[in-house]
Amino acid sequence: MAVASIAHGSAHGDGADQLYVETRELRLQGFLLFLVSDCVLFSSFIFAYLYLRNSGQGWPPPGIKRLDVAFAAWNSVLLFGSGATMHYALENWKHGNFMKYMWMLIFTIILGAGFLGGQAYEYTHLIVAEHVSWWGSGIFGASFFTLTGMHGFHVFVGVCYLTVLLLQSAAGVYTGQKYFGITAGTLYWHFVDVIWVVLFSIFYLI
Amino acid sequence: MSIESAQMTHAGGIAGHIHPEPQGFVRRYVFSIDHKIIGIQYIITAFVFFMLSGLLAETIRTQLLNANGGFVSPETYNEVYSVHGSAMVWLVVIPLLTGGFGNLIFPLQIGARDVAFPWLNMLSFWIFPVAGLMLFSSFLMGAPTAGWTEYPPVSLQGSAGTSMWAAAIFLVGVSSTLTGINFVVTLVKMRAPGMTFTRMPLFCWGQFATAPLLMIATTALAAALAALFMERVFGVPFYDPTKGGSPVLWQHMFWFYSHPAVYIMILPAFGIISEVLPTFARKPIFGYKLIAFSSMAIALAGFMVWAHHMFTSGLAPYLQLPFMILTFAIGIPTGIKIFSWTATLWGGKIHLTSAMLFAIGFIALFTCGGITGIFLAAVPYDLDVHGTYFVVAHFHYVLVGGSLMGVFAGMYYWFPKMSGRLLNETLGKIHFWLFFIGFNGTFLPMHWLGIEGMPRWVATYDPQFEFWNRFASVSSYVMGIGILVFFVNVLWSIRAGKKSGPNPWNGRTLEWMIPSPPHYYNFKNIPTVYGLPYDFSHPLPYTGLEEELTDAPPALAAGAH
Amino acid sequence: MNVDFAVLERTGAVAGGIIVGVVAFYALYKDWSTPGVENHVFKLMLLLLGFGAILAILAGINVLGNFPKVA
Amino acid sequence: MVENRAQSAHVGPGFWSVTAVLGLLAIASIVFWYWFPLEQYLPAAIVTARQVDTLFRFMAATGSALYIFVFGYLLYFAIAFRVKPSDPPDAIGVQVHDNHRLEFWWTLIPALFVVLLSVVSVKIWYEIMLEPQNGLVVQAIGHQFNFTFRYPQINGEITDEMHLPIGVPVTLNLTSSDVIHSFWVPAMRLKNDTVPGLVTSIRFTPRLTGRYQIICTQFCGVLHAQMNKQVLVVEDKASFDRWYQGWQVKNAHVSNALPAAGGAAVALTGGSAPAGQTLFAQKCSACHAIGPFNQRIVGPGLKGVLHDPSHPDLVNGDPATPANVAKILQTGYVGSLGAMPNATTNGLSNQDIANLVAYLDSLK
Repeated sequence: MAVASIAHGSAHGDGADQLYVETRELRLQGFLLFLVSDCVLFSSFIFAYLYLRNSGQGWPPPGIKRLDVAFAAWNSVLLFGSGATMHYALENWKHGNFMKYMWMLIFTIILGAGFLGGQAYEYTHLIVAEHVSWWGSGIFGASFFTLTGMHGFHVFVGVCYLTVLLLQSAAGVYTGQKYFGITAGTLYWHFVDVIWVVLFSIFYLI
Repeated sequence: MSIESAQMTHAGGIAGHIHPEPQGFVRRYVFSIDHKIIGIQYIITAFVFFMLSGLLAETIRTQLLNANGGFVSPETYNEVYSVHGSAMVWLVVIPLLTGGFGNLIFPLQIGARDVAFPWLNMLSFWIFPVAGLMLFSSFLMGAPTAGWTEYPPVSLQGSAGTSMWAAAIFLVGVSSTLTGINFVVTLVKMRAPGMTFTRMPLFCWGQFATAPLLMIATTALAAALAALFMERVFGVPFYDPTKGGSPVLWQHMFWFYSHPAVYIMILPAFGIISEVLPTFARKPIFGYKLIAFSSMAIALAGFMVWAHHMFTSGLAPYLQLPFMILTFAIGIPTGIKIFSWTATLWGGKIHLTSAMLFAIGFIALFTCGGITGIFLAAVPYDLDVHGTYFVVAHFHYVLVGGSLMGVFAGMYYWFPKMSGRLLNETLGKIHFWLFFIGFNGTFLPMHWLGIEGMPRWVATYDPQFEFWNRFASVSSYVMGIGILVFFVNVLWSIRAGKKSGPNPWNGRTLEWMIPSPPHYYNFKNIPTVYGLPYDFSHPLPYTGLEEELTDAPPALAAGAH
Repeated sequence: MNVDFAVLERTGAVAGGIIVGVVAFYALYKDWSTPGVENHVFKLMLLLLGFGAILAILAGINVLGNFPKVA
Repeated sequence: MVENRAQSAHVGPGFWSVTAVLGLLAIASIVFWYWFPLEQYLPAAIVTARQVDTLFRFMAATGSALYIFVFGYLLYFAIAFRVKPSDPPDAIGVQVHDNHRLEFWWTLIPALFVVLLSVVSVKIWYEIMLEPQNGLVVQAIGHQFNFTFRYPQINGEITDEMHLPIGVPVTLNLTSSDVIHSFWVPAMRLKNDTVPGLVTSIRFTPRLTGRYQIICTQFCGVLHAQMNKQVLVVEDKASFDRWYQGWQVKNAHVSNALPAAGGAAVALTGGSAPAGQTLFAQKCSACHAIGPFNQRIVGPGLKGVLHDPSHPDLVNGDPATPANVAKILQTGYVGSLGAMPNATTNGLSNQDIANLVAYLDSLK
């Protein structure tokens, strides 16, 4: 019961008034529903990719090499690791360990940025060395760059958001009772991670 | 859980939280965060688009007066019907029923002060007119020509407006998704104490079944549109078979949205009808629970039948049968609703007001559209009439005879809640009869035109079909005059209509318990609910409404500022 | 030269995967009985995260994604 | 409950006579749809067209019977139960919430009807799907804005009418050269889309001589409305044979390669397999997979086309040698399932052909 250990007294105490508690419920539910619809967006593109992949041209299509699994595995571990650090950032916040929270958040941002760097490296390699492009490489380029690019954009947004969280936390915007921004950031970051589990398996492992 | 959360609300929470009334014209009526104003904004904007796409419809019918056309060129004709279809679906019917009536009415009916995210609500509204203008401005650069479905590869050949179309519909989709999220949260979390799910008015059930569809299905369409846009603008191959893409992929992605979209367009109309019928028959709705649950069943099943639009598209034959049978099965909950509404009339004290006429007309026309829907679901028969005027007749019966009749019923019923005045009943009845007769004259002949061999999307046609096409065109003018009567009625009644008072129809749902138009805070005190609103022989199932129609100021809770 | 990089990447993937996997499943175990919607979602996410870590390990040791070289 | 039963015994003025009238009307409509001479308006040109008509009659009869009841009761209730001037202003209707017996029946009966309709539809669907496969194979290709037809043993394409002999099963393979069209003959009660990059087929047996309009029912471009000018002619065997031989003679010197492409044999030395692989992805992969022979997209899979002991010959009967593959690449080929464009249409230079052959040769 992590929550109980910091929320002393009733929900009315310490500035977490009834209005905040109820509004937080609404925002939480709204945010989860937003993630659901975002998930549908990814699912649609994943469906498109699998549909095109099975349309009889073989995979990878002629003229295109397999993706580099070793590098992707390493890069994925960076992102998965950032999921774990983010989880502990929220845990530490709930337990009131502010400095540990800040360090975990910083680790998360570094790992997320590292993943983006790895993806940039992979893109460059594909485009420069293997002449694979978004528009000129048939359904491979279309599905790979669209899906991973969309995911990369989500990671980028996440890194920006976590940086804002870091600054806000340093400025004392969040309190022991009112920290929905941190919860939402954690939910979003986990979501981005989990999408990558799916993308990693369908692009690199099958 | 839901009951607990409803009863949890007390003075310190959202229920007691009254925003200060916004000051100034812009904050009040333009960038308003009040759900009622936003609902009215949706309705006005959508009716403007309705007028524009109605003009496009009359252009279509005028072209088809003669077998070899001649009113506009084939290029223009193709643009006209494509924009007509897209605008009617995305800029008229969906915004009217969800953003419009949804925003305006259901927060009042569940006893809430506003929707869950008022700012988000404002955002979703303001995306909508922008997208609408984008869609209509595509005429300037060559509008899309491949119909509202825009099948590639022909849409890949279309002029620049097709990309604009994709962007515009994408934006409407974003607006719908945000609205859907907003409505689901509002309906789940913000019901008044005692307003359990099984005590919600049926209009709320209609919205509750629709909102998840808005949220989920629209996102799938967004993906399809984004891919089309990328293919057209950047040449990224998704659909072009010469580059390895698949044109059938678009059809899957498009119909995975667009079949649920059909239910987005009809479920809220079901809700409106289920409010109007008991009020004017002065008796409880027949089979409340069956109507509510069949809405949910239809919404759920709507995700599993999309391929029935693709029986001729080269779908694997073994896939056709499950889609056919599931589609037939949707007829069962729909039939239950129709029978229940008919039974609601039995033994009533029926007041044949304009709203009631439109509700009864809705049942008559929607049933016809539903039956032809069964025809189209049967694979062997669909292989005959798919892509013909039979399909055009079918979906106009469902969308115009169904959804739009529902919209008009709602307009006559809830106009007092928007303006404080009643619409003129005489003009309303003229509107109904012109519209009803004109509608049937326009779309009934299309059934046999299609069966005998007139395909869709044609600017010219075989001379043997000329008589019935002329008949349809002339009838469509009658329908158009009916709609003009409606617009005149609205414009006249806003200024000079009879004052309605809070409850002109003796309605029993919560929106009638407060003044017309309601205060910006809706309720002075959030009421407590004890039962269904449809028991006419019982006292009203609410407490806490005593001060609503008095001059007493609203009770401000501690949390208010 | 290239081969060295691949070995390095695979080693990193396996080592990192083990750490992340252990952390994810440990966190899942510790949080198992937390109440509330968001905590249920967190648990689901942790489960999938652990699954992802396992995938990364398997890819690192060439069990998954080990395709024959195409000419 | 007692109150309810009393009410249901007293169903309102004229209820049973209205029900009787509606029943008679419903029976009349069923009889009407049973006898309605559909074929007088639209001949049934193929065998299964009559089955589709049967399905239509069944749905129209039940649908209109249902509609008569719904609409009749709606009208009757709206009139019989309207509020009267003598009623007090606060008069309310009969306060009945539901009637489980009624609801049970009006759920069960539509459900049974759905089962029945499914059985009928599936049965007729099977009859359409199980038309014999071994008859005449014809190909229809959609273009903007006409169809062309290919027959076995007739060179080139026929661009005006499509002729079929009566009583002979036909397999019609449909494909498109540009966008999606749909091949519909109303008299056949049958259509299918012609999708570029796909071959779909419909099978049927003509049963009635005559000339029937062929109509495109999928929007295909600005002149879509004009794509209804061609006809399907069903005629007796003798007339068909005359027509068929006429085209054989007329097209004797037309090459099967779309536009005639000539030229000397391509020099195959210096072909680069990697370059060929890239070209294959751009030019060939829409119709050919790199897979075993039976992995068919439009044409067969081409993995090991030059090294496959079970298929020693190419599609035109020549032995599978690099030179003969190059020839097909140069001239194109027309098979029963689709047309492969020649080098000019496909934009292949001689060097490209050499590269492609080198690539195909490298697949083992």
